[in-house]
Amino acid sequence: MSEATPHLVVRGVSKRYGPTTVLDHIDLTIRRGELVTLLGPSGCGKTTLLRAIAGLAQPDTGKVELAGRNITNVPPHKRNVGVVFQSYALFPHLTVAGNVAFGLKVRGAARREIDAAVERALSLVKLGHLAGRRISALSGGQQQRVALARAIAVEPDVLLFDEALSALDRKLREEMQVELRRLLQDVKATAIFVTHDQDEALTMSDRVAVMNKGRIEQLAEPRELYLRPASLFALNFVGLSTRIPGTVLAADNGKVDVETKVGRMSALGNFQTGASVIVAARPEQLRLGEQGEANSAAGRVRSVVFQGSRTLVEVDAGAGESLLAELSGRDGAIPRVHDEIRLSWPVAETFAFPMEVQT
Amino acid sequence: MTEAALPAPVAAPAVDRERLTAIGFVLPSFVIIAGVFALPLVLLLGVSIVDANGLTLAHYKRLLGTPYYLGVIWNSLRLGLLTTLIAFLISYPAAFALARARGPLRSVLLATLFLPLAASVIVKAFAWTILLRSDGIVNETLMALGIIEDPIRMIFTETALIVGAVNIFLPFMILPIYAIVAQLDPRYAEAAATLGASPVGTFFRVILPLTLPGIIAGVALVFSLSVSAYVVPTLLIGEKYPTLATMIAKAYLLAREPGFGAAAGVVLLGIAIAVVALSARLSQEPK
Amino acid sequence: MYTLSRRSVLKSGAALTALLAAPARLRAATKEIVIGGPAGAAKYFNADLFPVLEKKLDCKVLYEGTNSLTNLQKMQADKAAPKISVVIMDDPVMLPAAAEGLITKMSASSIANLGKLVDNSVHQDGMWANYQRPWAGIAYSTKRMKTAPSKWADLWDAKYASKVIVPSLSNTEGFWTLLAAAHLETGKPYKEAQYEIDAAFKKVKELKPNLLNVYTNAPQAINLMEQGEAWMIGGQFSAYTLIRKADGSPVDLAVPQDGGFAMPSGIAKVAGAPAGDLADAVIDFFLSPEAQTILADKAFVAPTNKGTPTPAGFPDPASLFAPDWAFVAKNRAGWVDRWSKEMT
Amino acid sequence: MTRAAIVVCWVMAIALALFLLAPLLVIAAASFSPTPVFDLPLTGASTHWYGKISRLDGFWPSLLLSLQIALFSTAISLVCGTLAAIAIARGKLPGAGIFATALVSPLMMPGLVLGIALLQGFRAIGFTAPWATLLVAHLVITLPYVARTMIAGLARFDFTLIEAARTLGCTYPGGVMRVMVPALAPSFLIAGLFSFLASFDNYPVSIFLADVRTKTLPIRMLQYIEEAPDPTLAALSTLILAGTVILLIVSDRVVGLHRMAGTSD
Repeated sequence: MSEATPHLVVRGVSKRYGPTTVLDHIDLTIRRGELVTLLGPSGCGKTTLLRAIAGLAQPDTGKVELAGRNITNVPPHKRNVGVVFQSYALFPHLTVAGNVAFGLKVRGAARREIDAAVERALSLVKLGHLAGRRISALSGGQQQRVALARAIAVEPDVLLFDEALSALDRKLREEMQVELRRLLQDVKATAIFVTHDQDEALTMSDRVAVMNKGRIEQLAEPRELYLRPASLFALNFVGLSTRIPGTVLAADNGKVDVETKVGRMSALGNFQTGASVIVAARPEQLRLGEQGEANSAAGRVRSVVFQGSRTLVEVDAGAGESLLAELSGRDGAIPRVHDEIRLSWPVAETFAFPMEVQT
Repeated sequence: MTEAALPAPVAAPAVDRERLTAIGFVLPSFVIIAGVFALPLVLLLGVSIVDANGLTLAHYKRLLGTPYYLGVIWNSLRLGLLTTLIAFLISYPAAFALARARGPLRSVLLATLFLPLAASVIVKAFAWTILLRSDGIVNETLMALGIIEDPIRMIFTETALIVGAVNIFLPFMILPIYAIVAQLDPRYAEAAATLGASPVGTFFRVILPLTLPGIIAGVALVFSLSVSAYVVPTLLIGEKYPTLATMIAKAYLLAREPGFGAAAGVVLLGIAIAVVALSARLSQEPK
Repeated sequence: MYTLSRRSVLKSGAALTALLAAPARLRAATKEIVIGGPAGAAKYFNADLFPVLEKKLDCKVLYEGTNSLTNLQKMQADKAAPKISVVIMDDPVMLPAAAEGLITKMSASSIANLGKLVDNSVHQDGMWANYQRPWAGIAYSTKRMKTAPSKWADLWDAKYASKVIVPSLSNTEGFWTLLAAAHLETGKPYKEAQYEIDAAFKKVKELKPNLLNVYTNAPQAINLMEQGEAWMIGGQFSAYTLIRKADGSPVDLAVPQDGGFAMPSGIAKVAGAPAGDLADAVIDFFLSPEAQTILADKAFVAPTNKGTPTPAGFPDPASLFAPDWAFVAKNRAGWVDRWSKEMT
Repeated sequence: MTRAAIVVCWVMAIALALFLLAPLLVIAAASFSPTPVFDLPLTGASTHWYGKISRLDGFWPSLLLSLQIALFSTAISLVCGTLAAIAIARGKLPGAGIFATALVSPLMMPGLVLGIALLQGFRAIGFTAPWATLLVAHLVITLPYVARTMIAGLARFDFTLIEAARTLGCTYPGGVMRVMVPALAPSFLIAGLFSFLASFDNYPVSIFLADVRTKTLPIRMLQYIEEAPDPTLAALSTLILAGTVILLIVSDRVVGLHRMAGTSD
């Protein structure tokens, strides 16, 4: 099978709990060896989708295919998936090695084979020296590695991570993100991560699926997701932005002119005249002073946050609107609080999104 | 893949699968309780509201309107509440010691908790007499220690009844609590302590809520058993402490008044269910 | 389900198999009969009486030894298909059994010995008969009391504070305390005093300081006396106390000068019982001099068959008072309530 | 825990052990009485009463019957009670609280009432086979212990463990057996022993359902007590206690009391 052929296919999967729609007709295709993140706020359905893939939740409609096999009605123990749970779900009555060996023992593997697989999996997560320990004697980070080794040991067709790093503290989590990605690429695993942490999503995955209210709003590579968000939700959920509401004055072939409270602006988007929209731009697109073919607005600096290589500047543009700019040292002097400044940004990096109806 | 393209507004599944599974799981027990226990229970209820002239509440009126019978109900309740309370106060700290014990010591301690369940109450009552009689081991010890000058009457007193009931029902309190404490990760307590909670605060905010399921189980078992005990009051205190259970036995077997006995049985069941359900409800409030 | 038990036994060893198989073989070979009666009597019935009976009638006796009131309850539930053929109970329990149609009349035509009993032994025109008369008096600890109590009033003696046990009115022998109290309070003979219940309760209340306990469980009471914690049990009877004495226990039974009481041990045929003819034969055997001689010897009871001599040392059966059990049975439940109200 | 709290716990545990053992020690000692009286102190020692046990009427069949009923009812109760407890603990069951209370309710009824009511109920529907009626009645007696203990045990159980086992290749029942049972070994052990001993020691319900050919050991024992309250009783109880000790040692070995969940060494 080449890497381009679909390895995991989710088609038309829906799931309701009583009156609530948790998954609303999800389509998702993942290639072999790909690392994909399901990103979204709690309650968006990402965990349910993961559980549907693992077989732990039965979808009401739709189907799931894995490695060319329709597994929609296959029980979890016959799906050959590996799951790393948020709580790790390590078996307290078994040792580290016992946990890692569990899946192989259940499959009735030969003892020698089990021993070799356990050793391999534990050395992969650098825990070979703790094989005989009890689970309760391990730290959180070590437990996370055991859970990973246990999932990998059975050589699953797909590895599923349910908020697997969220229980770790920040520093350890960031280390694990990098290490985990390297490890998964080494073993050429196909993996799906579920997370609500955008940094984790951007760091670890080949593609990110932003989920909201049971739907996938956008499925894209991290860079594209950041630069070309498909919806206001995707824009908001990943990264920071300046957002200004307004009304479309004129529309022309993928470009609109918008009247806002802080002046007229141009943005990319298809709308009808008179539509209510939000005009948005990423902070690093905003520059001090005027530029040609650019939108601009002026105001008084409200706050300046130094972040090492760059500085976040928030500007009060009047009429209740604010601008967010990320300036680096080479753009010249960093303004101070209360300075009156003007910011501008290219029209090509300005997006218009439909204003979400407040419900 | 045309079916995927269909704009299917997802139809609500007829029945929630998980709920269905849950119902399937309780079904066998439900059949046993509803089928085997509810059948006689309905008979009992039926018998309690009829007499020779048809439907009547006379049995209940007699039971709840006579001060003597109210005293009997109070005796049952008192036996149940005191036994449960004392058993809990002893069991709770001991369960922690048991959970900390290791190796053979733990096995021995666990064995001492199960072993008494294998001895018949009547034989244990014989043994208690030997211990508590006027020239028994307890009186002799107290006199040797100079705590009392003359032997005190201990057998067939309310104290003997409560001590005996605690002795007999105690394993049903400590073991469910122990099972929960043994599951507890010792780090819970440590984590709470490092967050600045004092040991007392830790206890009430962390340990107690975590062990509540065990306490509720222990209370449910011990109260149910002690409030309805028949042999225990009969052997340990005799007729001077009539309880609902002993009264029901007489109504059925001696007076041949099943209607009155059944009414007393219904009242007893009502009291027990109320107390057990209330204790479970109260302890769930703080969550 | 029996096959199941047998199968598991086969696996567990030859010794056990033999134990279970033996009665099964017997069952197949001979007729069986189930006799219900008090558990306490099982000892001398099984050891001394039934072997003779089984040999004589070529049958196998299965003895259901259970508290009479429990037996009555089970008989009532099994009324449609009785399991017990012959039942042995005290007269106060025979009364409701007869009233509820659980036992059936016997006649001298099929049970010859029925006509050979002493007066007042056949009740309700043959509904049941007394096959033995244990006598009741005051049981006492020979370890604690150098001399035997001589009269009922001794129970009330202030020097026996917390040393006396009496049976509950729920037990047949519980009535003796009430009867003795009525007799002491009114000064009348038993025959008249037995109806003076108010006087009896007045006197019984005075017994309170002396009472260690009021028993429903006889073995516990006997054990307390054997330990020496209780000195006397008012109203205990020969078929229990004297058997314990014969076993070597430090207890004895005294018959007060005021007169002892006759325990009412009845035997009856269960209505619609299986093995009806055999049931008649069994009852006839119980009433025969052969059986009664064995019982007198082993259970210390006075015989009721005129042809059986009363053994030496037994009180004169004529001197034993038998009360009006119908009166007792009718009022007993009320007295039990009154007792617990007034004595607590 | 603070040092003082630990000391209090240990004092309580030791006192409690002595308190529970005291009557059992008296029974064991009295079984060696040289006299026919169930009493202490002893004036000598004799094994006479042990010799009498095997000659007691119907002892072996009754022991066997009680063991059968206790084993069967415990096995069935463990399965049914655990399933019910899972449903209740997972919170997917409407009215779980009511059901939890209903499951204990047979314990609230005096055994005698339960026995009479079951007798009448069974007879009303023509159910008379003594062995089967005893088993069914004992299910009602043992199920509350199992259900109540397992509901408590499962309250702190992480059901993700079973999901993890399923994704690793276990069926649901396989996950329960391989993960839940060992992780909750103390609860299962306690539930099982409660149930076994409650059935093995039951008198008040059994007496109404047993017949002359089908008598459980407690019924026999009470019959012996009625015959004579002598030390045979103590000897018999001591033997049962010894049997229980063996049962406990075996379950300690088999279930592995020494390597229980949450108690790292």
